[in-house]
Amino acid sequence: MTGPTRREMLLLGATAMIPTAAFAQETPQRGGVLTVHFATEQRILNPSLQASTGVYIVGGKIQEALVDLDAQGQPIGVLAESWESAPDGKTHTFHLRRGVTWHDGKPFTSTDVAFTAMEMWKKILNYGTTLQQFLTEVQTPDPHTAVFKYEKPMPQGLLLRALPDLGYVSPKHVYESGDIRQNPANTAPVGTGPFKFVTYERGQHVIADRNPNYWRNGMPYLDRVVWRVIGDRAAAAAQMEAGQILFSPYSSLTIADMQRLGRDPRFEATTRGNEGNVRTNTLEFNFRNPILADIRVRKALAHALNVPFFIENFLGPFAKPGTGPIPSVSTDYYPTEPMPQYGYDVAQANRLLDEAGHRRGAGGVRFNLRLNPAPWGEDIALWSTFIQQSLQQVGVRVEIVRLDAAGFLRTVYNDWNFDLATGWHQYRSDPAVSTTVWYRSGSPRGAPWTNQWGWKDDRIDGIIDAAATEVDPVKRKALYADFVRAAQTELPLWMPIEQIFVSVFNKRIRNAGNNPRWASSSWHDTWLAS
Amino acid sequence: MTARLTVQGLTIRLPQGADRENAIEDVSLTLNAGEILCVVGESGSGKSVTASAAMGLLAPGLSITAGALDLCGEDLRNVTPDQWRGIRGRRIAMVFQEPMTALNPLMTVGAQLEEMWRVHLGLDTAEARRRALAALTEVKLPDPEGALRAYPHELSGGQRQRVMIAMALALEPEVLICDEPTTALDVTTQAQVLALIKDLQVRHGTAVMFITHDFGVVAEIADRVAVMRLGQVVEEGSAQAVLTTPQHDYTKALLRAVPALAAPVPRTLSDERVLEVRGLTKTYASRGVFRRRRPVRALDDVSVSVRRGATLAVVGESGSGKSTLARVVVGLLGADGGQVTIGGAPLPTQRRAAARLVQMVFQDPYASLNPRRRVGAQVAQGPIAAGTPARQAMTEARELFCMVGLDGDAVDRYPHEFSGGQRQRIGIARALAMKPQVLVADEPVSALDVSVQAQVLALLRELQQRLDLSILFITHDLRVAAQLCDEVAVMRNGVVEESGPIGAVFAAPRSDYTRSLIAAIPGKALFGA
Amino acid sequence: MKVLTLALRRLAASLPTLLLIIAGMFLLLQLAPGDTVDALMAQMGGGDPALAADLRRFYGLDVGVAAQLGRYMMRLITLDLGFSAIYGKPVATVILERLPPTILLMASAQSFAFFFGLVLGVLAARRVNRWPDTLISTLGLIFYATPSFWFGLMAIVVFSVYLQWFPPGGFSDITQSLTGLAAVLDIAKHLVLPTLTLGLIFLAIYLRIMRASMLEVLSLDFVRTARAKGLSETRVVARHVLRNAMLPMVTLIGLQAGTMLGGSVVVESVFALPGLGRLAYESVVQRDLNTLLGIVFVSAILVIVINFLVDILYARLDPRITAGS
Amino acid sequence: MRAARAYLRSPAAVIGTVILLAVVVMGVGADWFYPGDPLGLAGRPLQWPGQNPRFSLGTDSSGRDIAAQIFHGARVSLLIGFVATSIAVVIGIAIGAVAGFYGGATDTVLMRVTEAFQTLPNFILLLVLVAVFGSTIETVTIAIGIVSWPPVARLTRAEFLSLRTRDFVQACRVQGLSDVHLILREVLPNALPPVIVYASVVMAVAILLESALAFLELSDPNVPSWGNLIGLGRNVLRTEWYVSAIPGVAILLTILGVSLVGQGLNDALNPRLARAR
Repeated sequence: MTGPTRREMLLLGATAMIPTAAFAQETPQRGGVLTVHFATEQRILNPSLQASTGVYIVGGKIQEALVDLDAQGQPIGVLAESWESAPDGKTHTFHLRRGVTWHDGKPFTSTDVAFTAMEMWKKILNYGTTLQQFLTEVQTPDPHTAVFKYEKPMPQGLLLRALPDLGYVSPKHVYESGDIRQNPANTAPVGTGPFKFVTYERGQHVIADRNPNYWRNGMPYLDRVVWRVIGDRAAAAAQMEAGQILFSPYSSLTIADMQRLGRDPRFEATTRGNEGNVRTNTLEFNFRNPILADIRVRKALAHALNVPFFIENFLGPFAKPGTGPIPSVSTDYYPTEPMPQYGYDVAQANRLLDEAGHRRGAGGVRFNLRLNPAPWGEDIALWSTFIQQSLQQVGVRVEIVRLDAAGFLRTVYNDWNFDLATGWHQYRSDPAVSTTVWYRSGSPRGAPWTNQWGWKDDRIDGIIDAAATEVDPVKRKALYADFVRAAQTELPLWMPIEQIFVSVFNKRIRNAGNNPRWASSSWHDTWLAS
Repeated sequence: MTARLTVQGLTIRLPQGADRENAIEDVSLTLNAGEILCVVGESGSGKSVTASAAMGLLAPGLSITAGALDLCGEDLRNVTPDQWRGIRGRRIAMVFQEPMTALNPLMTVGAQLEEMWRVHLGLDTAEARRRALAALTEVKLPDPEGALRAYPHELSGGQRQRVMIAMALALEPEVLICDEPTTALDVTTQAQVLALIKDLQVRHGTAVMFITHDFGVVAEIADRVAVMRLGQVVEEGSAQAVLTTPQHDYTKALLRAVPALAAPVPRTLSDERVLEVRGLTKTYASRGVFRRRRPVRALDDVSVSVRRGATLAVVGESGSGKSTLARVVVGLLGADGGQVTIGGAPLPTQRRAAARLVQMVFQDPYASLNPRRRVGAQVAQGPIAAGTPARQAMTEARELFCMVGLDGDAVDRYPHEFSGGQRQRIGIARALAMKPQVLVADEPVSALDVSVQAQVLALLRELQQRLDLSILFITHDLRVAAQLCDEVAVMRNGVVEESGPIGAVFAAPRSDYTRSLIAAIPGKALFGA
Repeated sequence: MKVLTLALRRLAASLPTLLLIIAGMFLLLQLAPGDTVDALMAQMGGGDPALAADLRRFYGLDVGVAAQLGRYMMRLITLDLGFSAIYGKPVATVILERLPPTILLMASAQSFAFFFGLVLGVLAARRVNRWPDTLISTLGLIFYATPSFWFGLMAIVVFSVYLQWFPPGGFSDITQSLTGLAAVLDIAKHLVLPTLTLGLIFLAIYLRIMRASMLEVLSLDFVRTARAKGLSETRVVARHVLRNAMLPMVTLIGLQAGTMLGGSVVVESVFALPGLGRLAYESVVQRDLNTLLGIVFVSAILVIVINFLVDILYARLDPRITAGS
Repeated sequence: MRAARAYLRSPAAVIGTVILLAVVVMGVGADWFYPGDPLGLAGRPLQWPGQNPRFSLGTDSSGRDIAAQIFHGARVSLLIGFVATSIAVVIGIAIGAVAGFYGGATDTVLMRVTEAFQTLPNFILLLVLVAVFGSTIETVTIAIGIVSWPPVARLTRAEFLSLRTRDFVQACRVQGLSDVHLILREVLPNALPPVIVYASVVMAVAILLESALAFLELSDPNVPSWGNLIGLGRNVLRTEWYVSAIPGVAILLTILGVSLVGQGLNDALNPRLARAR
């Protein structure tokens, strides 16, 4: 496949994936229990303290953020009704919704926003601590206005794209005394959302009931949401079929089961509603290994992998080839011009390796490499096996080093004890939130999912820093195109596969997937057909 | 006299691969009402198989190939398993050799006894209990009520054997078979149990088949005697006739081998005391988290000595501390107090040094040799460890083998190729290989058949003379002691009751206990002088 | 109370063992790559180093190993198992939530294995070397050779996917809030396959031991006595042989307790049961030291308690072992 | 050799030997039957057995030939079983022998350690060991050996306890022989038969433990292990159940072979009905 054609196809795909809300207009029915697959148990359920899909799937129904994304993927007010930004990008003012009350009856005010932003987002929330690094204070001129003050310019687009995930608000009166990390509300969240927390039985289920005082009148439609803890993917698929769960989010079933259920008329397996939750599979190189420090070797390894074959035979319809660090679903920052690509070309791979001075030795082996796959995701395991199998063809022997999560993070990102690593890069709305850290030098040793490759490029560092504080959206987009080109040329790591999380719905669920982060969103308009 | 049990030409085949074809061959016996028939023989004579056949309890693999068995005229060969159940226990009962294992350890004595009436007569609990109590009273158990509630392990061996007898006689069977019922008992207990059996037999008029290897017991109890050898009856007749005028050579040999109780002619003994034990004390404390410590005094201020070239017998019943004494003397056990001196010097604590001074011959010839090593190596290894060159040690081992009456080439064989008597000879050779000053023999002949016993005793006597051995001889059997020993010490509960020249002690025992021991020896009347 | 003092004494005797396990485990886990904060970061999906340092301080991971061990032991004296990093709750609470399914599973698997092991063992011994014995013994060998997780998976394929007799996993059906008998039946239904899966290998072991033990007891003197008494074969077996032959099996319960707890890790994983074994696996992977040590502590206590109960049972069965004197 | 003849007379032993030999032949001849890397991409993933004549047992979800993995896996399983068992038996005998022979305080200390190992569920310890030291085939094998020795130690100790007071050992003491001689020459050879028989149990358990680890995705992914294949097949269990079923049968047969050989050895070496533990 040649570069341009593929890019065209991807562009087509990207537009096609934006939900168009083309549902037949049915009258929503009140009532019913939505049962949801809860694959990984959580330490806390409060999304102002932890940014991860495992928390949003529960906490996102109980607590609400200042803004969310609408069906077109544009920011829409939730707890904030409107906002404005000063031209220097250092002041952002949010006008808050009136008449909203917490589940315990206390009114929601700007002091809650200020407290959450300063004590949680800036201090505890992962990604939030980076995003709000230069937040100096949140002023509350009245109960319905919150003014965010920044030391350095904060692009409005970045802030609004980040807030749906990193902008959940917690009640100050619940959290103001005592240690926030040990607050009982962390596992029994109190929010303003459409559902009120009822109980969390470890290893069994979480239950939340309809909030009768929800600020959107007449909503929600559902009486209750039950999240069933099912760690085993095969068991979860069986329960889908038995009707014991109606929705399995975030690719929590096995690839085989997702494909199988997708063919079943009772279910729908789709990426719809997950456009905001895209991940790319990575191939990370350790530059401390002189073999890999050679650009020819990195390119050769990329050329040796038949990505389309892998996707077709192993991942199925939910994945597609990636073109660089910024995935194609990012409408704002996906580069419009072609970028350097590395298609499947064994001859080229062999040539490059020969050129680099790595002749085949005994048994046709050029050199050995260790590959550390991250332990999350079936696709990573398959991908690492595929890498092992493919590189064997070009004379590179790969030994897979299997570690659990803690061991993987420590070994790769702290001990640098690897040659190749592979895992997921999860794109979170804006490259500055989730992506550039993979390339920017200067991350302290041990910070996971950052540039720990022993690689530094001053030009790329410069582009990244400039883009992070560039307030003009057009200039920002151009900067990110430069970034992608540089990243694809230097190839400090490679992101050859792009995957959107797959949801498996029982078709009884209506209004499912009607926004780009539906699984994480509040489900206020979700209802069940009988 | 009516015949209660007749065995006619009975032949029982052994399974393939056994050392001979038939366990018993053409055996004919008659057991009459009101008499005790003793079936005597050494191990392997087929006496127990005969008894099992009469009970219909042949071991799997054995089968009757010829002959007849009948009980009061009823043919026992064609009896169905169901009918056997009505006969066993009710018409033929049996008392076994091992009182320690013949009772179910998990059931009370009462329950096991009551089972007889409940199963055979269908009596209710209360009535069965009443009868059980009466039965236990009849066998003279000290506390019959307590015994009913007791578990077997709470009773002594003699008491258990009384329970077995009570159980066997519960339903007044026509025939009682006793298979070596006193062999495992101490001599005084044995005397009491024999008296009990005799007494009950007379009172109930039961026909008793009494199986034993001990002619002393035969002399005590038998009305008639049948002698068996290798599966055949070689001689049968009244007790008087067989014991006094045996016809068959085998019977004669057996009777000759029974040691006489008469003390040997006193020898002049050396004044040098090569082994001296002074004030030896040893206490066993039972250990464990769950058990209270209940110390047992095994040796209580024991003092004995052995003269050079002489033999001291230490005689006692089980639990008297005689074996503990032997083990302390050879250094296998440490004493709590007192002293052991050999040749004037205290027994060295170092194993290698002690080995040159004192050696031991063990009781069980089957357990005292390593089954996985050649016997020659086991004899020679001691001298080799002590520094003798291997070649020389092996040559000496061959010589020792010849000296104890074995073929010198036997050194290359493994223990299982030898009989019990031969193994005991090897054990003696092993002890002598170290050229010790003192030889401790711990019941060296009690596991052997009577004829073999006599040979081994003769060997020891001969070796003593040849090598001027000083022997500490531990035994429970006064008759054996009388064969070999110059002096005797009688022990009871860890205390030396009496000691002195053997003739003097036998002729005029000073302690009551010694007297009762002598009185209890079976067959005194016959073999006493 | 004799039993109580006995229990306390037994516990005191196991104390060094317990300390040895806890300290050994603690030190062993220090050698593991990555700590609980690394695992937390993985669960969160990202975060910066300042946050990580802050969390390490919060969970007391910023001091030396000896100091951490010391702190842990001091707390353990007051029976405080500490706070779980991953679960955000006191360890004691986390474990108590997970204990019931495991205990239920172990108890049912143990009963299943013991009962059928006993029955089949007796049947085999009664017909020794004839076809029922051959059949039962062969079956026992096959059960023994079956990897439990594989059996579980295949049972799911057959009984849940194709026949749909039993649910493929989980501990109870929470979509319907059942109460009373219905809830009990529901849990029972969920436990059938896990019980079979976990119990199978133990069934095979018990069967083998029971058969051997029966044959051995049948050859003992007192059985000959019982036969000589004219008892029927059934009565001989039921009254005299069975109880004696059961003793080695009873001993085995205690010996197998630890193994069974280990086996439940795999079975709970196959059937998605929210139990202790699964929790142990998770806390190893998550480097949740406090939880893991808590589990080790609780499972050691569990094993000790089971062994204690077995001892009492043994003492009741066998009058020769009089507990107490 | 009486024992050898007794062994060959037992049908169980003969069947077990045949099965085990077949597995050994599979393992040894794997390179001949299925040359090339068994983990290499062989064809389209998830082809059913018989669907493609090239793959008699089908392909797994990574497109690898299942038959090749079964053959090469035989080698891995046997090797892990054998090495882990050797480690367990050596440690177990050493500790059991010293504890049983000397008794007293030595025994108490060693048995406390053994008890600690037994009180801790062995699989949990195995998980921890693998999490700590990584999951290469070497560490997995050693870890399995380390968690498997306590029963061997207890068995050896029990044998030593009963043998050390036997007369023939006492006789050697009286002869002035050293403890080393007593332990190695006198007691150990007599204590060994039940331990050898028990080693078959250890080996069976070792193979099962490795496959359970692999099932939890904690074993070495670079070797073609049966457990790895079962674990992999779990993801496609509901549709392509053969991926898990085939290696399961292979494990079952191997364990069966090992157990039968163990039973045969038991009958041959311990003519009395020896208890399994």
